[in-house]
Amino acid sequence: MSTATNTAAAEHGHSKFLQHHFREMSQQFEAAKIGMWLFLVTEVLLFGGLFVGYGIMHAKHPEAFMAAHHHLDKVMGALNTIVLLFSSFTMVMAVWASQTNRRKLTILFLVITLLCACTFMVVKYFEYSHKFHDGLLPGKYYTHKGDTVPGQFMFFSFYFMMTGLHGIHVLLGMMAIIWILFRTIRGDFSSDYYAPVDITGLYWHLVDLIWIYLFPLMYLIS
Amino acid sequence: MSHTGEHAIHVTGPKTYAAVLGALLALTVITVAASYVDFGAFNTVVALIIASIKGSLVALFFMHLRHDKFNAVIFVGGLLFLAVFLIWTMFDIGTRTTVLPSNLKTPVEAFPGAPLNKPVRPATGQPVGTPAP
Amino acid sequence: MSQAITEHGVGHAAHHADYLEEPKGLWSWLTTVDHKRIGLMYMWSVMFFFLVGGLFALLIRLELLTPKQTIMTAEMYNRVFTLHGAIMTFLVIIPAIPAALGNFALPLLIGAKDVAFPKLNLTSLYVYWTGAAMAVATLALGGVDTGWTFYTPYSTTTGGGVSLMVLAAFVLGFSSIFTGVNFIATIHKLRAPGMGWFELPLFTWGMYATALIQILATPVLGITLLLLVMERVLGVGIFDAQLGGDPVLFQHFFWFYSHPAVYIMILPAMAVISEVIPTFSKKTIFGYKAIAFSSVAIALLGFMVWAHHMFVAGMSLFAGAIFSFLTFFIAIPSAIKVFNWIATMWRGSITLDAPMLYALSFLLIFTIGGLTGLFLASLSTDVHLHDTYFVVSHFHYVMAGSNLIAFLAGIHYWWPKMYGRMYNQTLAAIGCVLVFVGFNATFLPQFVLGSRGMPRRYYNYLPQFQELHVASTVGSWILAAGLFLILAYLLASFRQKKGSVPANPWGGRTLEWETTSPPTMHNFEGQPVLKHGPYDYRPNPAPVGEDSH
Amino acid sequence: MFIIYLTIFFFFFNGALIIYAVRKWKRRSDKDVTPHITHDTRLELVWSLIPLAVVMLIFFWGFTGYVKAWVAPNDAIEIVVTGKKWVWQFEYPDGSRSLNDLHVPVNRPVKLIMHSEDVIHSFFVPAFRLKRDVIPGRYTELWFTATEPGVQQVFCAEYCGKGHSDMLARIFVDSPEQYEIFLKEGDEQVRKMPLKELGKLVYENKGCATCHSLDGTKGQGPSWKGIWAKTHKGADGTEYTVDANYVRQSILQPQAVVVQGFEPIMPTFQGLLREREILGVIEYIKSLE
Ligand code: HEA
Ligand code: HEA
Ligand code: HEC
Ligand code: CUA
Ligand SMILES: [Cu+2]
Repeated sequence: MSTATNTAAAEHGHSKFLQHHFREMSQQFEAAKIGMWLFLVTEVLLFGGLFVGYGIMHAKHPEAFMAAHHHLDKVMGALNTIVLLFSSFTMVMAVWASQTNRRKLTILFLVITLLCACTFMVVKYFEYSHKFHDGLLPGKYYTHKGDTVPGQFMFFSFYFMMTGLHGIHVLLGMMAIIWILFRTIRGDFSSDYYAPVDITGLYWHLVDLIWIYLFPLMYLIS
Repeated sequence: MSHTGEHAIHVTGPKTYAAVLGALLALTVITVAASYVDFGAFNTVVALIIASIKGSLVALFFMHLRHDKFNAVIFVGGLLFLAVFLIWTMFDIGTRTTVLPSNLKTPVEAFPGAPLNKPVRPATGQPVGTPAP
Repeated sequence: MSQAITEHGVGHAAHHADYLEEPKGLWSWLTTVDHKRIGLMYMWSVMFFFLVGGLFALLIRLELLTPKQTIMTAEMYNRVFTLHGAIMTFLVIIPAIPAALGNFALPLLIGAKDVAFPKLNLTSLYVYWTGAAMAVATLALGGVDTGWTFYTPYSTTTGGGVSLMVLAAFVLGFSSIFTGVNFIATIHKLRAPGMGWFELPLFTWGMYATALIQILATPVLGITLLLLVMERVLGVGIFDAQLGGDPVLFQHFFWFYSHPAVYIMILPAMAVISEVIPTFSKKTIFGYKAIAFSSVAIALLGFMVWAHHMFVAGMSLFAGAIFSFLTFFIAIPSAIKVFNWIATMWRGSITLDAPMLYALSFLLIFTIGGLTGLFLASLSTDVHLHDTYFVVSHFHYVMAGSNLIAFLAGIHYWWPKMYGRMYNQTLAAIGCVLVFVGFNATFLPQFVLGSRGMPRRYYNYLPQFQELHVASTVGSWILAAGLFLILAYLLASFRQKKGSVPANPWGGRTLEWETTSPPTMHNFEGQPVLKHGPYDYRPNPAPVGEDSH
Repeated sequence: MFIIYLTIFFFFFNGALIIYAVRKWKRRSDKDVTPHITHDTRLELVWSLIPLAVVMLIFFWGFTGYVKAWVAPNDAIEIVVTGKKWVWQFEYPDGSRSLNDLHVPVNRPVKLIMHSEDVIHSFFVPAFRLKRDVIPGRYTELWFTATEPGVQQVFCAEYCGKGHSDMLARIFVDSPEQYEIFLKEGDEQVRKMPLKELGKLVYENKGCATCHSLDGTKGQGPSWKGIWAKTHKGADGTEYTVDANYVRQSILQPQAVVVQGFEPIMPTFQGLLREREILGVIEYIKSLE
């Protein structure tokens, strides 16, 4: 925050979280939300590029993609879907709790969300190590033997790029949640100021939203 | 006037959220179940429709777009441009015709393992086209 | 006449030190979150890279003086033009107006204290520097020889620092996204009270449209470049025909960003011109809404035409027709703007101060550059002109000629506001003429070259093309002389005492002229309140809301 | 041609526009008060609709021209073009090939079927206003009818690395008689080439290299190293000497004598090699010690 004299804000005795260039908290909150949504749009288009690439390559090599997706474990995928959906729920509950001044509940829900995220990563770890073991790796590292349809490596190129990028987002989201958790414990948030919880929530839901599409495209195609 | 500007903020209660979670989980079960049923060409379509319903639920309720018209416009706008990207690209990719020469084999067959990895023969002659007058 | 009456009145501004002074020290600059300081740091970085890119350009021109080897080898030449193109696009022209002038002027223009997310703004600057450092570091890895378009499969097979350069462009994309996010949130939420959408200065509209593109297009560039790196590192296959991919798909991905990106370059230029022309015509802007909406129209339409770069890349007939058809529509909003500017000058009271001279050069050059774009948009002519010097000349007319001249117009326009000092007007006029003449001497011959079939990215060329190449090279020297002159007198203005220019040297009506030159850290004393429209030059301006522009 | 009209039209259009604008700048006065004109919808419509009409016209021109250039007539001579760093290779319907020199008869439609062996190139003939990218893994095509005999320049217009600006070729538009000669005896480059080099060219370009090595290793066919004047055993036990007649026979009727230890899989090259090329192969084999 700026050290320079902060006339307007200081005079009117606003919340200490009001930055000097905003007139009031609602303005700051709405700006933060717009900013976050714009950022989410960039995320959508970032992943969107991969989805478009996936779609086109799928259309080009349908048999290869079909054959390759059988190497994925639907049960694991569904499990992870459920875990993420649940974490989305606890996240929104955390936002609600913080919105309504329930600090303890906020902490509780954030912790559950984090645990779900960890579960997700652990399941992913098992899936990945299984693929590594079978040589189902992207591009030139694909060493799986016994394919009947050529070109299955392409599916795994996308599998790893898409789930990998998604995994990175999960990790980033976890860091954001830890930060929010820390600030909640410190007692920063109240019904007057909970924008960081809210926008972290938005981010987390987007990560979930992307997985909602990844799951059928990767695990369920036929 | 409160500093949080209530006009934009609707506090949705835990009950709604729980109901949405229930719906999401149910849809997940349905989509997995549906993957065992064969809808022919529509398999992917069915899966994507279910995914879109789930996505809308998350966006509308968890992300509060139901009450947040402006940001909904931003988000949907983003999706529209993604659609432009996909559809316009398909204008090309989806409508190319393959030219097959009558006096040459089919195009390079294109997967590792297939006999395409033939060594590229070294170029002969010098690449020194002499300019036309 | 004052557009706004501030809470404390203008006279009291002297109580506070200006933003250049307070706080002091290098560290305070490096950690500042003040939009004006960030804008200036961006501006000097951009100028520095413009100098670097320009020196590479001079090397290119020198090499092309003779049909065979002149000063460097073919490999070297390929690296030089790639670096020239990459530096000029990613490091110079994309941040030039939005990040430098936009950061400086936008909050002032709408009466805000800062942009919505000042820390993000500073982050964007550091991201930019990181990207720039990475781009320069590729030199150590043996340079990059792919051309700035990074077409596969050449870019996936050639050696050198391609991956690093591509990652640099990826990183730079984020700095551009951050700026865009910041501007949109700022424009929505931080306008001065009373400033409705149609009291926004047109510069703001231009920035808004630009930011839309930055947000919607840049992430796709990001993923494209990541895919390219993946292709190089892992061989994922999507762009590799040998592995069942499609090399032309890369071009779709690339141009989905890079065509809209050309409007990231031109919209801010148009935004600057829309400020300069009314100020120096002392007349209200003609067709405010038309100009405002045409910016947005260009931004949105710009997303639907990208494959006009690929007419000969083996696209289907159907796709070619659609893309050509849509491309032509962009000409309409551009035409509207050009005619509205001319109409603004019509019956005005025009003073030819330096910023106006640049703005007029812009008008002329953009007309040529834009209309030659239509040749390229037309299917059968593009078949001949694609990848010739005609294209090179077209895009220099719109990028170097239009955007950078608008950048110069903006620098000259806001320089007194930035530094509270004025440059020498005579030298400025000479500089502008030199740049205008030099520019045309450099690039007009290239149109002829291109229409005669001289392909671009050619190191050796046929002797019959030599005369025109020599003309072009000589032109580039005139151009360089003009630019160095500009740099020199701008620097020379620092010898003046600060504050030696009035707050409003040009008699402009927008909010930034209401505060002191240079402004204080908080831009205005108190919150400015809008009293009349941005371009109201009547002796008794109408209050906001009633026919205000 | 159409393009030229368009160009002229536009240069004049540009010019008029600029002069028009310049005239306006002259209207400079230092009056203080300016008229307050905010907009004029009618005027603005005019200058939106006129450009709209103009661009639609250009689109239409460009489009029809493009469509005309799209579909080749059925009787076109099909020539396969291969681009690779940094040469152009042409393969004629009779299987003969040439490098960097393309011969076409005058007044006959020619269809080029193009692909690349490495990166993207682009086949550009300024004189014909033609250009199309040459892409790995896919065929693109291009057609034209040359109407005047002469030599035309071909450029590579898609950046392809170090030799990009040297990746030139020429199109020889031959009169019907010249074209006949070319078909029988090859182009000038081939006609002037020493026999031994021609043999090497044949070895590399006509597919001999896929089965015959030069270093003694056994491929699908026997290596050519050091076989000249040696005596070999055929599959049926008969002995023979590798001389000019035998080599000629092996090329034209490979199954007549099959070398011991090999399958009779060598295809006949009857009609695919010109007489001089066979002589070239003989010379070439002779030279391989
Ligand atoms: C600032 C950047 C900028 C801008 C603004 C433009 C503007 C336009 N460009 Fe350009 N373009 C580039 C930068 C830009 N371009 C670059 C960098 C490349 C090459 C990249 C590479 O390959 O390396 C390129 C290449 C390029 C091509 C591909 C050529 C090829 O490779 O084959 C095409 C084809 O359609 C094209 C078209 C256009 C059109 C129709 C416009 C229109 O927006 C122009 C609209 C403007 C006007 C029309 C003028 C104003 C109007 C009037 C004065 C009124 C009168 C008008 C009428 C009567 C119609 N451009
Ligand atoms: C913003 C974009 C931009 C700018 C400004 C320029 C500026 C110039 N370019 Fe650039 N050029 C490109 C973008 C740009 N170019 C791109 C994208 C390519 C394609 C690359 C590719 O094919 O991959 C290209 C390619 C290209 C070629 C074609 C190479 C080829 O195809 O073989 C040529 C050849 O003449 C050329 C020449 C020039 C010249 C003479 C200038 C001159 O205008 C330069 C003049 C500048 C100076 C001499 C420096 C002086 C500066 C100062 C003193 C700093 C002071 C600062 C201020 C006053 C603000 N350029
Ligand atoms: C499909 C594989 C194949 C190709 C292509 C091929 N050859 Fe052969 N060639 C063989 C085989 C197998 C033999 C041995 C059996 C035989 O003589 O038929 C052979 C034998 C020969 C011999 C006799 C060698 C000896 O040691 O007696 C000559 C000479 C020869 N080929 C020339 C050519 C020339 C010239 C070409 C190209 C224009 C060519 N071949 C292309 C498979 C091939
Ligand atoms: Cu081949 Cu350029
Ligand atoms: Cu474009």
